Amino acid sequence: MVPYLFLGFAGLLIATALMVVLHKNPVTSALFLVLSFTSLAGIYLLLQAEFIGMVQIIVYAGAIMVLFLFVIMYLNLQHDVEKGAQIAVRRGIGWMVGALMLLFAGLIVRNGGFSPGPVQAVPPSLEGGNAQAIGRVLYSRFLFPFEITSILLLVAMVGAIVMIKGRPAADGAEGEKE
Amino acid sequence: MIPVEWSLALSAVLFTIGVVGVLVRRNALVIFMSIELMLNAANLAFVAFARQQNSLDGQIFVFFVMTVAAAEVAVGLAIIVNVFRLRETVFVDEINLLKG
Amino acid sequence: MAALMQNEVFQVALWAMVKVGIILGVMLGVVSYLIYAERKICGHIQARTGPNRVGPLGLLQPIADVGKLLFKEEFTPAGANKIIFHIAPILAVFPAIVTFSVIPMGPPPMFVVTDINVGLLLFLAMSSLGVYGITLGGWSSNNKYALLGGLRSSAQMISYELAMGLSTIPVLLRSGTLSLSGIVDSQGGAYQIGGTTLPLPNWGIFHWYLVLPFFIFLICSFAETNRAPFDLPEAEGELVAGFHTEYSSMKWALFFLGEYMNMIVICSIIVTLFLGGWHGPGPAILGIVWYLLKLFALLFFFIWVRWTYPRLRYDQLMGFGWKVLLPASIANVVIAAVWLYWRANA
Amino acid sequence: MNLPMLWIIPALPLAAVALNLLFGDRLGKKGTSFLACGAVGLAFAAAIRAVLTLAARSPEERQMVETAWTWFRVGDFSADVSFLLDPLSAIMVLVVTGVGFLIHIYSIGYMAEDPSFRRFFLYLNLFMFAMLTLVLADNYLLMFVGWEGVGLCSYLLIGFWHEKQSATDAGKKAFIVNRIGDFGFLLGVMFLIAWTGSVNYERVFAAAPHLFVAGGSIITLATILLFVGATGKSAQIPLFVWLPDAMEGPTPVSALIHAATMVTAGVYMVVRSHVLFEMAPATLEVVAVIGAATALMAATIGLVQNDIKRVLAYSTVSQLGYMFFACGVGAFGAGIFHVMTHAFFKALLFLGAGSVIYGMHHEQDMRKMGGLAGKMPITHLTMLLATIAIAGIPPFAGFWSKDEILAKAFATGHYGIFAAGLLGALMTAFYMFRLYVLTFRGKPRFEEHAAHGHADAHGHDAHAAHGAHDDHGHDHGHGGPVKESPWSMTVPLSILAVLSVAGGWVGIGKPFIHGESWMATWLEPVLGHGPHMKHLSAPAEFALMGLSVAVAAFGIFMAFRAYLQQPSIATAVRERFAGVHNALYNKYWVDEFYGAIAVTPIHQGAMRLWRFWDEKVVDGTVNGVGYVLEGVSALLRLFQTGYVGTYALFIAFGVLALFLHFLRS
Repeated sequence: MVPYLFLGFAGLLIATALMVVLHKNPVTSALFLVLSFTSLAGIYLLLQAEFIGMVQIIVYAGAIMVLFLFVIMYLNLQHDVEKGAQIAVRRGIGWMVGALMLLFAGLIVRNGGFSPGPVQAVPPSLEGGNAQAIGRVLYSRFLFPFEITSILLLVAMVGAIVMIKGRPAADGAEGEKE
Repeated sequence: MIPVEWSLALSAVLFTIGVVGVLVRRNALVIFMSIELMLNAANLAFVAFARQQNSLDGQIFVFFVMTVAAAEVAVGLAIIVNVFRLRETVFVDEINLLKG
Repeated sequence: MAALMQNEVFQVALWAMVKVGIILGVMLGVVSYLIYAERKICGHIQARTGPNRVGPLGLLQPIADVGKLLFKEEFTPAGANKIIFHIAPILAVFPAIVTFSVIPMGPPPMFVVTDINVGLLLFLAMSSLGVYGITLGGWSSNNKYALLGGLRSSAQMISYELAMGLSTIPVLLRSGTLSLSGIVDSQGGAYQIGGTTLPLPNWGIFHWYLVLPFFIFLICSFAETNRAPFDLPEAEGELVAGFHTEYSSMKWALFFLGEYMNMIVICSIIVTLFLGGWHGPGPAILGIVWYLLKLFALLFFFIWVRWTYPRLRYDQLMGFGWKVLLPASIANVVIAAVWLYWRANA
Repeated sequence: MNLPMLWIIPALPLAAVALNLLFGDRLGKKGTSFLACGAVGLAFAAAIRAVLTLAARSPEERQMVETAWTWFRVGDFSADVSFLLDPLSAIMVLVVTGVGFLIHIYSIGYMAEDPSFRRFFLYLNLFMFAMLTLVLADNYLLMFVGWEGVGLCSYLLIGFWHEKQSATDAGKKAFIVNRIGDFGFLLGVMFLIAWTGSVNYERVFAAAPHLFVAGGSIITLATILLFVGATGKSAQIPLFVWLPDAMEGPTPVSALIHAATMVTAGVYMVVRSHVLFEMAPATLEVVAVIGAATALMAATIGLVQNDIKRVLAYSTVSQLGYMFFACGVGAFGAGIFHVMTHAFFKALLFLGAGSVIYGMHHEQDMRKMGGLAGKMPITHLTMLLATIAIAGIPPFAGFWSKDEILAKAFATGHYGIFAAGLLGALMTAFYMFRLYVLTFRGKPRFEEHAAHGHADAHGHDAHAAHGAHDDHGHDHGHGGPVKESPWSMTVPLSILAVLSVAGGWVGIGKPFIHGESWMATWLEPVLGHGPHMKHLSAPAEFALMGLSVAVAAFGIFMAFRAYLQQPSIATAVRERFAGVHNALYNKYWVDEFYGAIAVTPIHQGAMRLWRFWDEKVVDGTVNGVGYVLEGVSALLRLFQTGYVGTYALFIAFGVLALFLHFLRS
């Protein structure tokens, strides 16, 4: 049953991801992105990464995409107008690069051209669940990166607030100069 | 158990869609969303390898990538809002302040 | 067919389907009578009798209401984003139903649909998805009151989710698991302190470091379900009816359903985290009775609060969430962690 | 817990610093002073508790080491942040925290109207932290941290009124002169690391006898370098010039840092390293000679100064000289004893002077004082006690320590140094009573209700730049009646007065009691018996005491005669020996001499280097690189279209290239 579920989620994921790129309305794009993140969370569950799956929904769907929606609504964006020769050229190049990349990546995967490293003989202890196992590793071997991450978040938060608050007068002056 | 190649292929497709999105679209917000897609493709590969190697390190990496993504989105969206306030547009082909 | 019935996976799936069916059916009934209860209680609080015309004591009132809603006109405002306008009510109900699949209503595996080991995370994930229905409903209506209501509610829900998530951490520290039935398990037995047994159940709420999280969680629950005194999104005086101003008929009923289902879900979570879940005196089979008793008591409390307290001002609400609840819950996490660590090593 | 938590002693003032930094602006003056004094008071209590624990042990076990954490570890070498309490550091800790606490309380009154009240206590607490680290450290490196810390605080506090040019100059001077000494100290510590592989006192001292030849050149060099550090911090020849200028700081600072505690750090360091110094007799001779010379020279300068704080500053330099020559003749215990008594009476003198200055509305020129005895009775009485103490009249504190130093010098056969010390004692008695008479006796030489016009009054002063006013930000008027200071200032004065009288009794030794003095017994576990101390007979001791008392009494008599009864004598002497007076008044032109041989050449050399090397060579290279880069980047900028899409496309090409690479391999 698991492989079928995987295929189902994969199909949903690809379809929604394509819609993100193709749909002209940013709000719809964002909603499809939510859907694709959710199906990715499903795939994580199938890969026995329950904790990551849930965090995927909480962080991506619950926080990041809400932020995106807020910004889109705040900027009051409507359908994107995408016409003209320049955009057609760009679209052509983009799809070509994409096709090449997919081809190469497919070849690499098919040839086994990746070296995944040594496989550990003993699977990680799942006693107490995936979350506990991750916690054990996170708070021992990866404690320092974990703490650094908190500083990163703090900096990002301060940066975002400072940028959004801004100085209206200075902004206006700069805008007129150009 | 799902073969690791399946996940990798899916990851590759997802990544390519993200790349195409960045190259094709001109709305900064959609480009940003495409970048998130690429990050998620990388995450998927991490989780798949973690599963294959019986190791949790891959999942830890995903955890960190998510943190970075959250920070990136917060700052990136702030920049986009500021750019919009300045130039009244979110289309990246109308903004070239950094032209050399 | 017989072979299929022997298949273990199929059996599990079948059982799950049966449970889902039962829960869905019961939930819908419970919700409609919860609305009836609310109206009755509200009436008595305000020295009225409440609905009493349809059927004995007005008991058939919910059925009449549903009938009325079904036959009302489906109205879609001009300039609305139609697809999203239709999807939003569904999004409002969906997370509540999903969350219900992990709530242990009695000893597992009998009384829980699926006992996954990250149940609490699923609850948090779904409550974070709950924002979408309301935000999108408000935005797609193409109506400024609706938009303001939607934005208010999502800002409010995001703000209070933080304090809510943090206030569950002391519970997790105590139980050492994210599984909801595991959390309930850790609250079984009698309350022991320093080797002496007290005549108290071993519920979370009776441990001193979980008292503050309990109240924080309770307050955040009001905010998460958009109920008084945190019902800013539908502040009639300012916003007409908030995000569902433009909704009518069954779509409006779905929002309504979502709100009450969310209330049941969040009360169940409180029961699970702090009030000992299905634990109570008597045989294990009575578990579901105890669970329901606690749930209904909490629901009554929710209704009681709604008709007792006035609404907060918006800046007070945000200030309270960010400047009081969030620091308090962080402080409590630290205190509980230090205390538990000390006790474990003493 | 068995140990009395030594770390808490320096940690308390540090915590006060942190709290003051974080919340100081909300505390107000009351809160700030409570916080600062409370922290130091608690540190004092903690120190007492620790010392009591120490005293309860048997003499051989009186040593507590407490390692907080390992600071760093490089190969075999490691330095710990660890604290040592033994009888020697116990005395220092008690003096530092005790006197420091009193001075903190005093500062509440003295600084009450200063707008930078909070900053003052911030620095003061930071100083306490650094000083306690210095005395409690159990290795040279941590001591050096404290050493630099007190230097920094000294600089900050001298330049506390930084809007005044002379104050900032004095601060910079103190800092730079101290740097020279610190450099020597650091070199000495490196020397020890290189030879013994450790900075820990115990290990260094244990290793020293095996590694060094007693009297050999290596140990002599190392100790000389350490002593250079001591001369900087403790204001000895040739690095004493900063201390008199340091009087630009607020008076409590002068009392705490530049009299009672920080300047004695050099003495403490020498005593702490006595094992090394005792192995280098040549260094000890140098220490003794420099100490005696400083004692004598500073005393002569002190004879003619008119600024009340300056007289005290030169007196401090002179007294520090005594401590050093005590160390130089091998009487380390006597040196530390004098550190302690000096802390009491010199802190008291400075605080009393501060009280006078406060009462006189920031007048520091003694020629404009006089007759204050009746107006400021408590200040007068306490100052008198302190003056008697420093002059060396029994049974006051100063007598016991000074006499012990002189006796030890005599006993070890350093007759020249003994004579210098005796002469210094005579002058000390004279200039201190000159100060006392000019300030408190005679007729008032000021008008109580008139404005002072102080700027003009000091115009003729050769040191107008270092002029006498620390009146910044004080809003209370310059006129007004002269009256006694508030209780927060007089109470510390009174306590210190008691200590100035009785503080020396712990050192009453041989001729009076049977056996060694209490002080010597206490220090014995650290200092040992002193290898080459031969004891004088009781009659000889009494004769020496009589001599020094007689000398002091003669100095006092001269002062009263020349400044109270017949002022004409002072004038006559001044005119008779105008040349000598001029030399003394201008402090032997040492500052000018240093300016000519060091400051100016360095300045001019730097100017030349700047003109040639910086402007031509360095700038030329930089500009050349710039021009090249400009040319190259003009080409490269063609790739910078400014459109995100272009960049993304380039990245995508890069990714494709990477993929190709993977495909090929």
